[in-house]
Amino acid sequence: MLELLALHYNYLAVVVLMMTGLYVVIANGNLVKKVIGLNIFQTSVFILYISFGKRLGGTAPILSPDFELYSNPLPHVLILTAIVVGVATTALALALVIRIHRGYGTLEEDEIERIEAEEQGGAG
Amino acid sequence: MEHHLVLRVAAKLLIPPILLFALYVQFHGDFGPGGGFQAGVIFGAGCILYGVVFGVDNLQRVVPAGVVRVLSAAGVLLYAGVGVWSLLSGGNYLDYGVLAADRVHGQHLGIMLVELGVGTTVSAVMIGLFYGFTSLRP
Amino acid sequence: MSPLELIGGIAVLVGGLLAVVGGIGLIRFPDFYTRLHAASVTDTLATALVVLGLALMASGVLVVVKLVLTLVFLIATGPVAAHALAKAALHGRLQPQLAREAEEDRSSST
Amino acid sequence: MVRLRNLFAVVMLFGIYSLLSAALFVALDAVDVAFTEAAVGAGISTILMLATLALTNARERSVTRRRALALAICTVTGLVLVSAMVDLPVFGALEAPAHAHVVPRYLLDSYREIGVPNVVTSVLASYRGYDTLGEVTVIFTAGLGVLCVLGAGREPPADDREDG
Amino acid sequence: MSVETTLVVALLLPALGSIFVGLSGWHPNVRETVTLATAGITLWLVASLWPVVAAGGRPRIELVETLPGVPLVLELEPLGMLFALVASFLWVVTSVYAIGYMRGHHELNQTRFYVCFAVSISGALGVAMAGNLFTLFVFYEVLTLATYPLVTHSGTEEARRAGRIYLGILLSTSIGLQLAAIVWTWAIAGGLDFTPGGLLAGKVDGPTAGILLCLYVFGVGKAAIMPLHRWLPAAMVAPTPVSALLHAVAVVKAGVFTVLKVAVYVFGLDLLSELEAGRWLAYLAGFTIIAASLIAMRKDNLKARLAYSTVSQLSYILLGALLATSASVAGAGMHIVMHAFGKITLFFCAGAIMVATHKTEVSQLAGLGRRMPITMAAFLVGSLSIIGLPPFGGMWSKWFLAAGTLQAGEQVLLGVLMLSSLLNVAYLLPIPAKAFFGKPTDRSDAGGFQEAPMACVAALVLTALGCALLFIEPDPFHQLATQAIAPLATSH
Amino acid sequence: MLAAAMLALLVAMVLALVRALSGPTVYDRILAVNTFGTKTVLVIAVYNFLSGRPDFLDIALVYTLINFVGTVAVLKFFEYRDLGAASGSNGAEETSR
Amino acid sequence: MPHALSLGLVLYVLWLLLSGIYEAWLMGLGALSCAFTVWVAARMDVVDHEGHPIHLRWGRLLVYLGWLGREIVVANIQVVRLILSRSMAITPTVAHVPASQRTDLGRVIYANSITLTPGTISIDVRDGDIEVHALTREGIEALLEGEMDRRVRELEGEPG
Amino acid sequence: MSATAVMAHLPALAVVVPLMTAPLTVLVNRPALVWRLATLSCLLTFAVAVGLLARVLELGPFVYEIGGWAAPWGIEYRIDAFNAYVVLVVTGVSAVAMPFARRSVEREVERDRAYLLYCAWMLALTGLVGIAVTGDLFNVFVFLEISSLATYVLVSMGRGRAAPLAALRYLVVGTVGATFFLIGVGLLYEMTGSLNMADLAARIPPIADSRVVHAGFVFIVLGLALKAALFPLHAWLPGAYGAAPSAVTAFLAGTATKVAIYALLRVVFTVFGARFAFGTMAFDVLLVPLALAGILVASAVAVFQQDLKRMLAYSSVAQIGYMLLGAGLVSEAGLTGGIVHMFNHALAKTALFLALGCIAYRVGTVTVASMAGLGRRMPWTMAAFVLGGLSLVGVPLTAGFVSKWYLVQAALERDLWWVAAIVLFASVLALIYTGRVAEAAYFRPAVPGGLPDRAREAPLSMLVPVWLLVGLNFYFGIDAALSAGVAGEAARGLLGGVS
Ligand code: NA
Ligand code: NA
Repeated sequence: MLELLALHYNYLAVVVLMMTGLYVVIANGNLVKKVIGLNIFQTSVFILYISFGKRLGGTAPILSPDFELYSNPLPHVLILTAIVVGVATTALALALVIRIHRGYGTLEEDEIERIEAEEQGGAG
Repeated sequence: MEHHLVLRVAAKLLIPPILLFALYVQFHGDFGPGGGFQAGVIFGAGCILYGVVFGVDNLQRVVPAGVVRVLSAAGVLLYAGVGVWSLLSGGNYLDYGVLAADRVHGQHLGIMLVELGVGTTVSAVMIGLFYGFTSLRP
Repeated sequence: MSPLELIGGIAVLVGGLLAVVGGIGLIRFPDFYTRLHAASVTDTLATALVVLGLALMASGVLVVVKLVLTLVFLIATGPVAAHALAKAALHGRLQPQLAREAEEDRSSST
Repeated sequence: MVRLRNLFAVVMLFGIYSLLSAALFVALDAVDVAFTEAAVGAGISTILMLATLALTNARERSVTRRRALALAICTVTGLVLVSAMVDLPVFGALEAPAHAHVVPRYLLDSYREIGVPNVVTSVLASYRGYDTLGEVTVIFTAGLGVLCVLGAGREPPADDREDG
Repeated sequence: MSVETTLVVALLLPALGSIFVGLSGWHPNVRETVTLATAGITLWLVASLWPVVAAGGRPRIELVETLPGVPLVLELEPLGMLFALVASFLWVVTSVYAIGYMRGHHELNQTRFYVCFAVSISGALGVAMAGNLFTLFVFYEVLTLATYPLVTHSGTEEARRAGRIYLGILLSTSIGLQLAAIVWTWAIAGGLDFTPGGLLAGKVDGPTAGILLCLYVFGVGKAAIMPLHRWLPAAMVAPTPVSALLHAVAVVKAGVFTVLKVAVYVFGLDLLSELEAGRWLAYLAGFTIIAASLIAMRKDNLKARLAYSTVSQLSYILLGALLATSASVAGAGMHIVMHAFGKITLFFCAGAIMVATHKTEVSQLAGLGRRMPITMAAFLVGSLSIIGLPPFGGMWSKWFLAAGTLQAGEQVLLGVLMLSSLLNVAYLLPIPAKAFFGKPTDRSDAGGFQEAPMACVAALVLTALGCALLFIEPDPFHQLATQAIAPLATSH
Repeated sequence: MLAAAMLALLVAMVLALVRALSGPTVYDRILAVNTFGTKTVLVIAVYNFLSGRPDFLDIALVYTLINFVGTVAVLKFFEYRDLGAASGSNGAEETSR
Repeated sequence: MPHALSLGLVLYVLWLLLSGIYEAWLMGLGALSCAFTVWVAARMDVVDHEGHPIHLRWGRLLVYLGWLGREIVVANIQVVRLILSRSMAITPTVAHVPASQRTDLGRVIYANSITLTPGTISIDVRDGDIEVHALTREGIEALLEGEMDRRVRELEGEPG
Repeated sequence: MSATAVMAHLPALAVVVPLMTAPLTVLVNRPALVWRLATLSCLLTFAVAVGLLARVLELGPFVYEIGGWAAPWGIEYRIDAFNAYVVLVVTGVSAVAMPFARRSVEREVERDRAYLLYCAWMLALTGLVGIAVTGDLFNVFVFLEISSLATYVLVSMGRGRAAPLAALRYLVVGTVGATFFLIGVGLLYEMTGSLNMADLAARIPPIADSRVVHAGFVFIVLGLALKAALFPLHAWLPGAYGAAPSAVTAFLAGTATKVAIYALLRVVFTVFGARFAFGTMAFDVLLVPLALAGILVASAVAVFQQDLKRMLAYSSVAQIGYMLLGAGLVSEAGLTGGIVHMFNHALAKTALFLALGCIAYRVGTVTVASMAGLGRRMPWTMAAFVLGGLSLVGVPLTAGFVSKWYLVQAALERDLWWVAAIVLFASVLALIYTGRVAEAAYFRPAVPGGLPDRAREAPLSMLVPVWLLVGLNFYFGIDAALSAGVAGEAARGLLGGVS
């Protein structure tokens, strides 16, 4: 069991990070923190991928006559794309957060929900 | 940061090398780490540094918002256009091999062009993001 | 290991240790302004030792050039950041804790 | 992280997290990724978050909601992943299936086929160039979206209009 | 025009006519002329098919294959012929009546009324001519949807509520139960064609067939078996021509016709008569007959009383279908016609009274016989026909139904029929009796002869005469009804 | 030796992290993050040598740069609460004369 | 214009140092890149005597850097001692130090030099004087002796 | 290029045409011109989609290698009946809704932002088509994100402060979903070394008992189910649909979730295979009850909505249940029903949302109360709404009936009579919520002063698309040979694995 843990320790750390991010996304009432949680969640996935690509004793996949063994470049390529997607999402999310703050005067989800409920109560 | 003498001078000194470094990263992605995306971010960061130190109005004078918009579109068009070019040259979409007589040469050319497209769009969008996020007043 | 490499290695190690000392200062010093001084230990000598040490160990000219560039950049930006930070803190009305006599000096001079 | 009250502190810590993961990427041989994560995570993202805090003069009450639901979801998801770990190839294994298929061609033939030493660049721009086209489009979309949500920037001073 | 083309044209003509009716909405005279002309031509086309069917012809045409193996098919067989004849004939009469009624009553949205009415007729004819269950279902729904605006016509809160009940019961039963039954049938039999002798015959065992039968009977909400009858009394808020359409021309008749069709062509009488479920459903029909009659007796509102009467009478037909004997089926088929003529007469009369005097309650009618003698006489005729007394057509269908109960050995149900006739007498005859012999409650009734508009009176006289004529000449309809089960006889 | 140096740098990073977490003022945090960044640069530089591929120093360079831009942005945030605030002059002329 | 030319040249040298690949097309790209950078920098108005100080006396600058390096090492040792000493005998002090440089650039160099030597940090720069925070009173006293101030003043050439 | 060459490159063109239009719209930047450009591009893309479907039906499935690199090294497009069908639906809806959008957008979006809407629309279309045609799992992620980001932008362009909020909520859920998908793809990659769907399909069976593959399945399915708004993961949808501009809602309702469902089915049936998904993982045990619960709950909630956009949005959640129910029944009839319902629901829901767009254009609000008397003021619009509603209910001779027929048949084939009962019962709920509108419009008198004076019939450029769709609802209800035929072909393809 210990050996198993030792061999997979890195993955365990990734999972903990991942779930921390996800927890913040779901449970935190502050919109900025939600976005940050989302980022942590995504970044942990990046780490997972890059860990998959690592070969012990290997080196960065930039070909050179001095090296024989390279780590797997494909996860790197994929994660490059994913990082870009991540920052695009973050930018848009934060922009929306600003707009929401302009509209509701708060970044706390429970307050926003209260305002929404009042609006609907007033309309109905 | 008008009274920030040190910062102002430091920014003036640092910005040109930062921009050049971005271009270096743009064109050396084939040989080492880096490429269009990273270059675009660095170039954008250089401009953002300018915007932070000298104010976004000054940055807008250098890179007007309209130019940012056009460039961000132009990069995508360049990338996709390379694909169309390879279509017209008789290959599949984005098959750079047909862009030159020699397939490897064609690949080089294609990669350089698409990376340029990436760099253009990314740097423009980075600046555009800065404009967007500073366009409202607190 | 060539003597050059040995010297380089020692320099890097000393730099690393200096960085630790700077870190300790960062923890030990009583207020923000004094911690700035601790941090500048890392910014200056530790950085220089590590980078120059590495330069001594480097094999190619290109590597040395890049190391020097890195050092120049670090040296150029470090104090600017530190200065700006201190200025911002002052601007933000963060009062430094001063030694008693010095405090009196200050209050009398202004 | 969750408990920290001060939003600004959270943003700074997020910057550290990005820097750390970027350093980790270097250690895992993903230099291109590290390059990008440093520029994006520690740079652009942090700046954007600061800008957001600036515009929302954020003071938070940090109410945690749906705690049980969140815990349940995270626990279950985490357990699924942890249970899968047992069957994952050992970290860094040379002969993991992921290294045996598809990638060998990139490492062995890409220099002959494309002539670029950085395999990541070969794959990114040519073998999987289509993904990258999508990636540029994503960035373009984000720029467009922010333009749309927040506007194109402050009006330049009137006397400088002829520049634009 | 070939026979098949005639079939299609007869089906589509009312729908096409509805377009012209809609377009001519600004000119009431043109609109009503178009309506009448369409009705007349449709009747003529349908009638022209009668000899073909009577001679054993089964004109059939496949319109389109909607789903693989599920085409839209028209096929005219004797039961369908019978229903089509009734519907197209009564449409002419109702149109005449409606012109008088709607103008006399100053109704709004008359164009919408005529358009929907015409579409409803197309729906009813489609039901009559359907060559398979799918086609029948399609037109059944067309009929439902086209009549909804008619029920809700006035737009008052009460009317909208009625509309909701109407659509709710009819659509939920048809989509929820009938459609399920159809898909299930398709899964079992591999097709949906109406087959002489029964589509399911020999392909399905007892319990499954029992469930299917329940799905069909309860899935046809238009047949108004209890407890699915609620929509019918609710729909009384609609204008009288609509009530005629619902109770006589199309809607409820489409319902019982569907059950009859399913009994004869999907289950087949052999299979059906063996089903335990069939017997229980027949008892439920018997219960409905009695219960609805009892409710009718306690209704003072004339149209409500007639509505419960319809609920009761419909179950006669269901009973006939479910008993699945040759006599009961013939009786059921004939009762479609007989009840149609009787009930339409009664509704025409109720509407005429309303137009002329704005009276709606039975208790207000005392002494009205002197003021509206023609109307009240027609009412008497209709009542007698519904009760099943000679010399009116209703007698024949009841006769065959009674014979059917005996054939099936269900003496209890015979008793039900007898009791029901007594109850009919009890709730129908007091009305003309009161009108002719009662003392007027208010002075205006004593003011001499004052009938409803000419068109109304003409229509109700016509249908009353029809009731009488059907007593003298029931044969054509009897023949059609027996022809439907004739192949069964020959195959044995 | 390099490994030992790297270990030392990592220890220094941890110390900076402690300061970043404990604050107490925002300026302490910024200082800690900035120092942390500098050490990251050094760690990467050393790691490049350790792994035998010193030609990836570009990454260290990028770090330095981004660290600087980030810090300046943070400071601007604290002085103005507005990253895009207009500043007076760009040229040195009027202040120097 | 001379600033621009000179900047372009410096940048191109930087490019060549960074690149390490001396093929015609990459060197051409380098030239284009430098030209582009100079153009952008010119638009930004950062190409002037501050942004690109060609007027400084570069020989003296090298001498100065050597002197400064020595100062930094010495100061570092002092601060390290303070950090590691058990008593941590610090006497934080804030004082205004006169700055005799003629230009902003000169003052900036002086201020940065102060910051670079551990133990002292410039916290505000104004005409003629710099506010300094020092870890110990001795640090301030050393600055007040004015050697660094003089050395920096000597670096300044004529502003162009 | 010759005609045959164009035919050969059709798969690429399906994505490239809208993709290149998007930046062009930004360059053009004049509202009228931008709209024309976008419309032209939508029509062109639709033509390409028709060509693709024709080619598939004629030649069978085929492959297009992007960049000339063969899979699994490069990214390939793999076109078969299923995705050609989905592309047809997506591009078709876009081609109908875009002409509609001009007037609607003029009223609902500021003039200087209109070009951004068209640009984001083209990007969303790019992403959706890209997801549908690609044969590479990671490429799905990339195009999923393109479409998602563009969609967030589109939603945020709605009026009022609720729009950015809805967009952000959608964004959070969508990003979590996409990241789950990414985790799943990563796990699969680690076990197989491949990202190509066909390649994966061949490589998964030998390692099908690995828990990594199981976890990969769970994450991919969960991620896509979030995007597809499978009950109970649907919470984002009503807000997003309700807040977006009318034309956008119509476009999204007809396309977005359907493509997510496409991706889900593609992964479940083609990559993992029915045996693994429904045998080893017992996916149907979860899917069928959730689909049914979604059908019932969402329909019931729709009944109580006052805002018609939200009502139709909840209805969409229910309809998604139908589509996934078909998949969960794992039979040819079931899959055919699910797939053909993608088509039919696109026809019906787009028509309904477009009709709502007409009402929003003239009346401003789209609540049940504001419908009173509208049957007279906007007869064509309301008639279209009612007829579209009939298709939603599943009345025979409408397209909606065809789907229900197959679904009920599939349920009965497996003796799941209660499933059939729920499917049919939900139709009654649909009847209630659409009937409410019809009743208000036709039989409730207009409140004096309740309707604005401009509440007259919508302009022709808006009515024509609506009625085109209504007409198609009936056409494909009367003759479902094409729609159901291709769906059946697609279903057989899915059940037969990779063809
Ligand atoms: Na690269
Ligand atoms: Na210092």
